[in-house]
Amino acid sequence: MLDYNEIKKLVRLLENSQINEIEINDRGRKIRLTKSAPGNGQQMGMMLPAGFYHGSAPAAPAPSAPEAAAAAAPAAGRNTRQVKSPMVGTFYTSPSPDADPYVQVGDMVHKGQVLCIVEAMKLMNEIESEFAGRIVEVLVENAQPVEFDQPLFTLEVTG
Amino acid sequence: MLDYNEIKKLVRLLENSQINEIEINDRGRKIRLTKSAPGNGQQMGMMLPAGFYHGSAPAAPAPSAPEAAAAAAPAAGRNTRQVKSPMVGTFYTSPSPDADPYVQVGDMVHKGQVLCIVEAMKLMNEIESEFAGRIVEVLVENAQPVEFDQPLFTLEVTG
Amino acid sequence: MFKKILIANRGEIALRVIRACKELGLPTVAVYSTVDRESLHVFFADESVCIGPPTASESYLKPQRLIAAAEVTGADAIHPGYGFLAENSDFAEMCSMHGITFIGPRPETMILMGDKANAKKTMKAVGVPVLPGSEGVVAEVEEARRLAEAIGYPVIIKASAGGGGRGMRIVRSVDALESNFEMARAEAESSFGNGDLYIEKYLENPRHIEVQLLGLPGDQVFAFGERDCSIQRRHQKLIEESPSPVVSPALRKRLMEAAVEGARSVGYQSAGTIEFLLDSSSGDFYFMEMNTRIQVEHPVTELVTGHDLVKYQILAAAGQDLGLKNGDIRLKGHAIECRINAEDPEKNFLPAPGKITELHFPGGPGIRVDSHAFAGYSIPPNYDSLIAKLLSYGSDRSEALARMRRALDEMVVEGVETTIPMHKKILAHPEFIAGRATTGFLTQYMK
Amino acid sequence: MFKKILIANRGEIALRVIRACKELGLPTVAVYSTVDRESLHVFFADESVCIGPPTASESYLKPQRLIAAAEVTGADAIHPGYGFLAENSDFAEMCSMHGITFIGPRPETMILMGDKANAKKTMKAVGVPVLPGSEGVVAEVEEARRLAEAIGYPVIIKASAGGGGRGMRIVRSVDALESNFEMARAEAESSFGNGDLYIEKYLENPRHIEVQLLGLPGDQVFAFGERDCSIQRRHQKLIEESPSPVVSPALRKRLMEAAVEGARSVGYQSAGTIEFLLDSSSGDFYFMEMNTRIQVEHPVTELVTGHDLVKYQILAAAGQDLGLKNGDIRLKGHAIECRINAEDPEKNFLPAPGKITELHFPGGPGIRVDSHAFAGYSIPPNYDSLIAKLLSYGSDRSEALARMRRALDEMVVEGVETTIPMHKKILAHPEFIAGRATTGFLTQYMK
Repeated sequence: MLDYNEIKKLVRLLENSQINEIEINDRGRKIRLTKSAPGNGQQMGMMLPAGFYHGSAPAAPAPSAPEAAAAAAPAAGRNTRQVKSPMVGTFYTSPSPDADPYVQVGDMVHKGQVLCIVEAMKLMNEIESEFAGRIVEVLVENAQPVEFDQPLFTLEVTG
Repeated sequence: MLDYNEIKKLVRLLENSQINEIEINDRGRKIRLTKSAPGNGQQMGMMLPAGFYHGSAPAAPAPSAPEAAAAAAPAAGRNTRQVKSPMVGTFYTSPSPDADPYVQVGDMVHKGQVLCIVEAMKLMNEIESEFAGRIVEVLVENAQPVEFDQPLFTLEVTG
Repeated sequence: MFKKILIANRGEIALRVIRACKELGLPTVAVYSTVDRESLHVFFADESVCIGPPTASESYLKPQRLIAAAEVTGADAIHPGYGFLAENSDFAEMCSMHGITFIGPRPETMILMGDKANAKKTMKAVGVPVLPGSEGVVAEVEEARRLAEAIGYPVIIKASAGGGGRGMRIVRSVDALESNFEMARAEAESSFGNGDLYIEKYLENPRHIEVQLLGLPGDQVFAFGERDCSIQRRHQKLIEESPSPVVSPALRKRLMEAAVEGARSVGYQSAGTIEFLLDSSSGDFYFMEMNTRIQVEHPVTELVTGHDLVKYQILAAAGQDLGLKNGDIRLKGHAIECRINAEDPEKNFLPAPGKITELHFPGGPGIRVDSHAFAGYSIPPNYDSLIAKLLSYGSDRSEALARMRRALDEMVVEGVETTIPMHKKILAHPEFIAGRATTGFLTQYMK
Repeated sequence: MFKKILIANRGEIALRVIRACKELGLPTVAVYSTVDRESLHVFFADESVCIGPPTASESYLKPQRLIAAAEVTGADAIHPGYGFLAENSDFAEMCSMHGITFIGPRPETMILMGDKANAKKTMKAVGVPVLPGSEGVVAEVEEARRLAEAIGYPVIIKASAGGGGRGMRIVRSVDALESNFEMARAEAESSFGNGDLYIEKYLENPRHIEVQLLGLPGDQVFAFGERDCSIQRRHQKLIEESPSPVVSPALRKRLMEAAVEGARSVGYQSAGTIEFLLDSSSGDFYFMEMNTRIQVEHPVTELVTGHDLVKYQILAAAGQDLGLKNGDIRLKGHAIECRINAEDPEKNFLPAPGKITELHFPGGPGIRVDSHAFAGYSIPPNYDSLIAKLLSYGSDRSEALARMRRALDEMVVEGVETTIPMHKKILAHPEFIAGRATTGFLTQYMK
């Protein structure tokens, strides 16, 4: 009935709409999707009564699929894009514990500018911005693990 | 996708329509339903590529569920009703092998008239018509096994 | 060998018998009520016959219709499964009158063991321990006192006409006997209009231990170890395991000997079970009743012994020599069964019929699933609520429990409420894990 | 014991390892490529980490990403499953450099056995029979003649640079040697620009027999009986069984001794398999190769021995004493595995990725299903086509086959084509039923 793909369709529908919430009640199955208010950093949540996509999967301490999928949605507003992690590792906002963060919300960045570090296997990998714009949101906290393809920053693209 | 209930809906749809065949091709799944021409005694058949409702159930030599369901459809025309078997047993059109059949197609019968015998456990059970009318079709051949609820005759109800 | 077997049942046990027949190369006939038309047992059988409306009394409980179905399909044997007509001696006799083999014990045995008082008397006569108590009504307190002294405290005073706990008193010492006797009589009078009382030994939280038996021609009776079915809710078994965590090899030997002796004394044929109440502190056990059929929980025994009990039933009924020797039956490892019922533990275990919208069975090592359910199956409200038997097997009890836990985590049933959450709670409970759960477990710990 | 285990794999084997960990009470980390986000191994693990895009070389085959995933989740051991990095000694070494236990043999053993020529030489040195043949290139017909005489006909002439059957000639007698030698050389020249040839003993339709091994500290190597994997299509196993219908107790003893000696000589640790070709007419067998990992078909052995090989791998890697004694390993009954692949036998076994719209697993006695599939699961086109391992166990081969047949009948997979119809054909074939099927079976009989 409500399989993952159908839920995904609903997520997309909600993403591409001006509304904030969809709630469906279908013969004992319930799903509620909520979109956060623009820019407040909250994430979309999913609720399923049971089954593979929630009930039988214990909450993953590491970033889990639904969270990642949810975070992949634009935080709202037009012309925003995300910078995603190209690898598994640990996210650092600054080159060293004492240093200032590379970037903060509100900063203008140019294409190729270093935004953060992802450390994997003791190697510090500088992550550069793929486009010019303004930092709208930093999606991961300092020193947290990140997985492949996990969104790290939301940028409002300029020009 | 095409679950049993949906197929059932299609069967009912076809039953209550003037058309004879429905064929659906849906992303690799195929279903074809054929209705017999009015009154020629053929039964509706179902074709499904695989799955519980056909593929994994070997064709039952005894009257099988789909056949019974199919026979339950009116043979066409208005005002027809069916006389069904109230028990499991063997259907006989006449009281003894040498005797004439109780009724034949075209005969007018009154309510309570004996139409046939269903033998179960060596007992001959006379089956009476529940209503007055004309025999339109004899649905089972002489000396064949019948199951509970299996249609035996189609009558055109008079009055 | 039989030409064709009709299975006079539905649900998972019908499927179980069909599986055995298929593996033996025997053609099968399924019967079904109109509401069971879409059932797996109908799809998996070679032939099927609709025998009546949903009401069991007009279909699965109607001997005539089953015999007629066997006659029109040419089936020469009927397997009754459990429930419905499985312990109906009239049906067994009717089969034999129509030249059809009833796969089960002889009708005489069914009659004898079907009467609880007669069964108890028969067992007592051959030395199988029965719960000590009065032979009939106890009229006077003085007689009650003498009996209680002989039986040993605690005893239970019960109303002959009783039920539902009324007119029932547990007495733990002689001081409390007289007052309780009088109170019980008053309660019995007012509740049932009949003050007759009787006395029996009272077991505090006994274990329910049963012995799987198979009777073969020539007075051979084989015992296939015990099952511990102490986890019950209102006398409905929920979890069964083998071996029992409280049965030592010495106790097992005594249990098997008593059960074999009891079954042999009545010339028992086919598969059957003798149920005992076990006082696990003293190791004393008492005959409760005999089930003259295959039981829901038989797979537990199949897993630990490696023997296929349903095939044995069929082969023995067909007069085949199973070539069984007593040394062939050994318990190895540990097995446990959780009954997955469509019922809502939150609503006092109310059966919850409905449509199963999604279904995923667990798999991997040591897991067996016996189920007639599938995604899209509608559980009719007319019959019992069992939708799957989930079994795990391990080299020891701790492995079997660990497997069951992860299997319960893997299992997905959507559309209806089930007993899965309750099983998870039981399997996580220290008392159950320690093997200390008695028949009082659910009321004591699972409020 | 390990704190947490990362499973560097996907599909059914990832699930198999997670099940073992859950039963041992060990927390698990699943890794997945973006296309596997909705997989069961991700849902059943305690944690999960996305490690890359669908392309295996950028995800499951990328050692750095797996090590990084272990580091961010705090996993102190990695189980590699089979395939992907399971036989990659560099990965094993990288694990140890990062303080992570690689659950498998030592890297040196992987390197040694990974080189087929070295492996053969090593085995030959300790007396394990290898296929007789030239040590290297055979330059002259005369040398070929001498070798063939010594080996015994038939022999096979192969191009050193060869492959795909070109430059390959089977020679059954000395008369045909010279002409075939020259033809093979010409074919090799024209096909590969290199006329180098070598000679080996040719076995007509051998059986593929493999021995399951477990190496433990202190040079202890245990053999868990053999598996017969003769039913293959282009060297892809399709059906495996244990015991082999052609291996007598005496031959089994010789096979086990050879395998144990071979594994012990290289100080083998963890689970592994030595594969032999068996000439079932003579009873001669020859070392083919060693697989230094758990294999797809390991459950067949688990069913007949009652031992959990994946748990043993984990426990042994953690330095736990398994308390195994040689007498503990006995084969009982018979097990068979059918690999259910999403491929179309009508279209030359082309993998058939797609969405499984309906799925129903068989159940009942003696059935085990190892599968990561579920109704609604989309099989990605990026990896192998195995969607389920269907296993049956019976008290003997005939019962195991009967169970498998009825289980294949019960199994429903809709939305994709599978190998189920082909398995049904094989299980109905008189040659297979008689236990006479060799590696040539599919080409001979299943055209």
